[in-house]
Amino acid sequence: MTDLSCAFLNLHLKNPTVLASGILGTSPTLLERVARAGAGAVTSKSCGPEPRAGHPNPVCLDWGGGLINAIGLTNPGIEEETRHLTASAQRLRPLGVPLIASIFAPSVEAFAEVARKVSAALPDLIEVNISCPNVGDEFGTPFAGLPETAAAVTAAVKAATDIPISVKLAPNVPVIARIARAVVEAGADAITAVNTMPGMVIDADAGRPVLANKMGGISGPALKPIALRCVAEIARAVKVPIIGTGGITTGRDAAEMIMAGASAVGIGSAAWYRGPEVFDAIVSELAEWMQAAGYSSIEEMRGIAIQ
Amino acid sequence: MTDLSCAFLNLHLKNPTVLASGILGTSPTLLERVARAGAGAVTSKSCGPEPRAGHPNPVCLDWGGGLINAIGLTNPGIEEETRHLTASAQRLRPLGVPLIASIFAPSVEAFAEVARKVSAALPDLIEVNISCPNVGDEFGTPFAGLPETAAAVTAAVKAATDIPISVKLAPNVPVIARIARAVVEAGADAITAVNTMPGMVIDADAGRPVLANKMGGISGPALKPIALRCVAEIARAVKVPIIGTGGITTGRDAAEMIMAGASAVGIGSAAWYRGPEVFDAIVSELAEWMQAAGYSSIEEMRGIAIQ
Amino acid sequence: MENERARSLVFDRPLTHAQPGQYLMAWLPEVGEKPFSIAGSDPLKITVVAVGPVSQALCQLKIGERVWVRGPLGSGYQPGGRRHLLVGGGYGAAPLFYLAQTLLARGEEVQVCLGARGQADLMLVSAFESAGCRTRITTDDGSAGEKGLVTQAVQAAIETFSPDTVYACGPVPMLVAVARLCEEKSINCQLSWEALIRCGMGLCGSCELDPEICQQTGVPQGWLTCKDGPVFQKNNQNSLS
Amino acid sequence: MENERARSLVFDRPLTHAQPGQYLMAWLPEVGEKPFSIAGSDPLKITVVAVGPVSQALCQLKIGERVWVRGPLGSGYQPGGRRHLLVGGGYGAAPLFYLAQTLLARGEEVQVCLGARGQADLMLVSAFESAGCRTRITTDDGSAGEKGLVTQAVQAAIETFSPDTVYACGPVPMLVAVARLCEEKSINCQLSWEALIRCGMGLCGSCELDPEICQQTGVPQGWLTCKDGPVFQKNNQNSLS
Ligand SMILES: Cc1cc2nc3c(=O)[nH]c(=O)nc-3n(C[C@H](O)[C@H](O)[C@H](O)COP(=O)(O)OP(=O)(O)OC[C@H]3O[C@@H](n4cnc5c(N)ncnc54)[C@H](O)[C@@H]3O)c2cc1C
Ligand SMILES: Cc1cc2nc3c(=O)[nH]c(=O)nc-3n(C[C@H](O)[C@H](O)[C@H](O)COP(=O)(O)OP(=O)(O)OC[C@H]3O[C@@H](n4cnc5c(N)ncnc54)[C@H](O)[C@@H]3O)c2cc1C
Ligand SMILES: Cc1cc2nc3c(=O)[nH]c(=O)nc-3n(C[C@H](O)[C@H](O)[C@H](O)COP(=O)(O)O)c2cc1C
Ligand SMILES: Cc1cc2nc3c(=O)[nH]c(=O)nc-3n(C[C@H](O)[C@H](O)[C@H](O)COP(=O)(O)O)c2cc1C
Ligand code: FES
Ligand code: FES
Repeated sequence: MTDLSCAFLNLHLKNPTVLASGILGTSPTLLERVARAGAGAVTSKSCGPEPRAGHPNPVCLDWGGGLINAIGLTNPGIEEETRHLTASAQRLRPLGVPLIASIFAPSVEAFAEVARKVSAALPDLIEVNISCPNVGDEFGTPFAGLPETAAAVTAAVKAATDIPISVKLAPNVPVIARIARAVVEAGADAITAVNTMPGMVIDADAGRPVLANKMGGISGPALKPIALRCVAEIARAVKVPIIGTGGITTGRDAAEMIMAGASAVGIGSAAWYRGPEVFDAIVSELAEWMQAAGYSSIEEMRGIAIQ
Repeated sequence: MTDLSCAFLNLHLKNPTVLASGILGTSPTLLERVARAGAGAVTSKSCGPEPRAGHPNPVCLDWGGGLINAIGLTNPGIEEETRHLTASAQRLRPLGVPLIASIFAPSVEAFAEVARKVSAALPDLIEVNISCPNVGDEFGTPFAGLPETAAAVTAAVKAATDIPISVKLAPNVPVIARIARAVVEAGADAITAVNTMPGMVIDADAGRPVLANKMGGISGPALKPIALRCVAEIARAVKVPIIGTGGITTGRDAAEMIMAGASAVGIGSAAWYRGPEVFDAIVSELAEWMQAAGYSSIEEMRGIAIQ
Repeated sequence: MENERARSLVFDRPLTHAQPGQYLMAWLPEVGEKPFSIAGSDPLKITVVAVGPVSQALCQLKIGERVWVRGPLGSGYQPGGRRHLLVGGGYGAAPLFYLAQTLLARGEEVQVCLGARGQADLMLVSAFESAGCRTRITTDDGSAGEKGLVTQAVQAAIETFSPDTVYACGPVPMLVAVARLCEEKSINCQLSWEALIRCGMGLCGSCELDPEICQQTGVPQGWLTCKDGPVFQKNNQNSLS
Repeated sequence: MENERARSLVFDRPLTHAQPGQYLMAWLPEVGEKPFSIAGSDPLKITVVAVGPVSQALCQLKIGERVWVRGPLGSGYQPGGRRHLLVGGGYGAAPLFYLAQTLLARGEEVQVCLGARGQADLMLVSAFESAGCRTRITTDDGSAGEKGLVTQAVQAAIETFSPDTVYACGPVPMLVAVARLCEEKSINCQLSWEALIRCGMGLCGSCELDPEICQQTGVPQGWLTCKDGPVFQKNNQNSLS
């Protein structure tokens, strides 16, 4: 039998699928639903220091080749979120599905503070979303945009918690391997790659961008080749495990991501294309595909496309 | 009647479509063919200091959401190319179609040298392709990846020629407005945005990347929202005209690009989707769409989505 | 004009495959995007109550002006049996009228209970009546029909009409009350929920039905109004659980 | 085995809509990707002459091993008239045999001229003959058929068979000679060109037919073998120009 279970740091995953942050990770009940739908691990929606309502509608659309969203990091603030995550961890533990808590903040210090607070919920991993703009930078350059800022956030978060951390990188950088090396040197235990690619969808008849926020993040099928390349570059540059994320919609996509060097596979937009129950579907497609192709474990496939 | 003619710097274009570099721009006969097919201006394939054969096959494929290519900057070297471009300029002049000569080089000095040489062919504009890796950088960071290197190339090219220059930017940067500002301050007369987005397509059955070069550049529909966002950001940051390029396949796409702030519209991959005669088709679709929507000139539409 | 604050927008094209109970997202550039129940599919129709920015802007559109829509989204009503009781509060009358038309066209029996704060908020009463539905009205202030909550009328209708299925669309407290009534009487019901719909794509989690309400009404935990709903089907007969 | 250096690969599935004269790109991971003429569409078939890395690797495949293909690409032959003369050099025999099968199935008349360096390089001779085509052979060294160039045989066939259309596939000098002959005799011809195909998508410009050759043979300037071709149709009768 094909064995889909895999180790990720000190965690045991039933299968390599991971619910990506920002998709259905807003409450204990939704995290539990996704866990029951077959995810190997689940990530909560990114939470920052203060409550945020997010952007007005439209916040998301399917433009044909993928999705674009600008939800605007809606979150209840880290105090309330920590209570939600405590409840979530309790619901997930009996299911054997690890909880990954995603955090963001507008400054290095605030990142440390949020990490310290969220640790009280005892998530299995903290995901550090550094794609948010650095409010201290005159251009609002995302922390993920430069090795220095990415490393600074990583080091600060690492010092603030004993829970392992995965740093989530952005695809819109000239050399992602360089950012990966910087965060690993600063203490990242793992890397999540990638976040959405900034984009804009314009409606010609309206003469306007469709999202209320004008710009948004591209995800789904259009992101897949970008994400595969990022993961391949990172896997060649560093040794930490990678949650490969971007455009994974089928079991075959998941196989490609693992071949690019990922240890686990993040899944977000596929919940739109195939519904929230997509995890079970991807997992069984992956198992069938591996069986037919003669692979007996995830480890056997990992990174073979970049050797 | 809808008037599609437009000014681009000191040039007069019959319509805003521009053949993008690397597509069909390898010979005087092909450049003429595209001009006769209706392009408002044509760009030659990027040429560097030395002849290059390019990468072995596979060099390009359609992965469903767009294309990916790693042709490998095949070119005959700048001496031979200058002869080709001289012949091309002669063929294009009677057609009223400006010639844009694209150049690249592995160092700032070599950029200046190539620009100086190509100027002998008297192209109407020199496009400076700075997406090639900087061989002097330990990570091979593309010149387009940092404001400093982008500006250095721009200043060197500007000093080497009297012909106006457009600097071609890459989409994989954290804040493209910052790069745009740097190249304009260094003397860029115009900006071409964007080049392809680095990606990788893996074939699960083969367990390998499909391109012989493994990584390649994403173009076509998947690039469109990324390119629109880049052009919008640049148009807000600088005043120079922009050749908006990426995923434009229809007249309506062209309208969206102009609404994002482009003065002209680069077209490449559409020659695969709709054949080399796509220029005439896009031009007449654009004219019809503008007529129906009540726009009487390109200028009237330009930038309205970012106001 | 359906009443003083409501207006039906009829589009110049159909939205094929749209079922009663499904919704669409209507966008007006610079104004916003909100969900609206489909009140007719060929031609596409929505009925809008002017309460805030988007709904007011929609109600002020002139004929020929453009509305951008994406849909149909979500899951609609799945008619069951041959005797149908429809219960509407507020704009809920709009999708129910579309449902009534569909059911009447099949030659089945339809009764309707409509509730509102006052007469001015009542919608589509004469439309239901002239279509041939027995219609019961309640208003909070007694300005039309019986004074009181629509659930009173529902209770009466259940006794006299003995419906096979109850279909409800309206404010959450009304739906909770209808759910409870139907459970007591062992009648299947289909409830169309309202929630803050943002993505409308089952991604952002914004429209999750409150876990408390889920518990009270038998909706599964983690239920997404935009994607699993807006209609929830509750089987109170032949239930195996 | 078609001859000592050639092999036909038959795939386990059809490539529907593939026309004689069209090609596909065949990829072997780690080895490379090259264009091959479609030699049969149902099941898909290609005939490969082992000359270099890709063609040798293809010829060495075992039954059941995988070849990745994209296609059909380019434009194929467009049969015209009822008397068809097929002229092949080297691997050119493969697409022509597929064309011959199609034409014979229509009950039309087919003659074939095949040229090669020597007997070992000749392909599909008996296949054409047993299919019922009159076949003329030439070899450079005289080891089979007449000694000389295939164009001699073509000249003779034109005189005796008076074809409506000539179809050719083979090396460039052969095509140039055939084009010239057909122009002299005012016979329509369809020439399948060979060029360095890289993208196979009409983008990279690599496969542009040499402008000199274009001038000599009436192919328009800037002609792309991969997309406009590989087959070029030259109308030497009823031409308006
Ligand atoms: C599945 C679904 C279907 C819907 N179908 C319809 C429909 O067919 N027709 C329709 O008119 N609306 C419908 N709505 C409600 C609609 O989506 C908007 O919420 C409503 O139009 C208000 O939006 P707004 O931007 O105009 O005002 P907002 O600024 O969102 O609201 C203005 C004020 O009105 C209050 N309010 C919001 N909705 C209502 C209401 N229904 N009654 C009374 N007060 C309200 C708000 O709390 C706020 O105080 C539906 C909602 C959902 C979730
Ligand atoms: C439209 C088109 C259709 C084609 N169809 C077929 C086909 O059906 N069957 C087929 O076998 N090939 C066909 N070819 C040729 C094929 O694409 C390759 O060029 C050939 O297989 C050699 O590739 P390689 O990688 O094996 O060797 P390469 O390294 O490319 O070539 C090895 C050596 O052989 C020489 N060479 C290349 N091709 C030939 C040739 N045809 N005859 C003699 N020497 C040659 C080269 O110049 C080189 O010196 C076609 C080419 C085109 C453009
Ligand atoms: C609606 C939506 C909301 C998202 N919110 C977040 C978020 O809060 N934090 C984060 O790190 N990533 C967020 N993402 C990015 C995803 O986690 C993921 O990196 C990206 O969507 C690519 O994966 P996919 O193609 O499988 O969706 C969001 C994506 C979507 C579509
Ligand atoms: C096959 C191919 C080759 C290309 N070669 C070059 C090149 O030599 N120089 C360059 O600046 N851009 C090159 N590009 C990028 C295009 O000029 C253009 O920026 C990109 O393809 C996006 O536009 P599109 O989506 O319309 O193709 C190439 C693109 C393709 C598809
Ligand atoms: S509105 Fe986003 S999940 Fe329902
Ligand atoms: S092979 Fe690239 S254009 Fe023909």
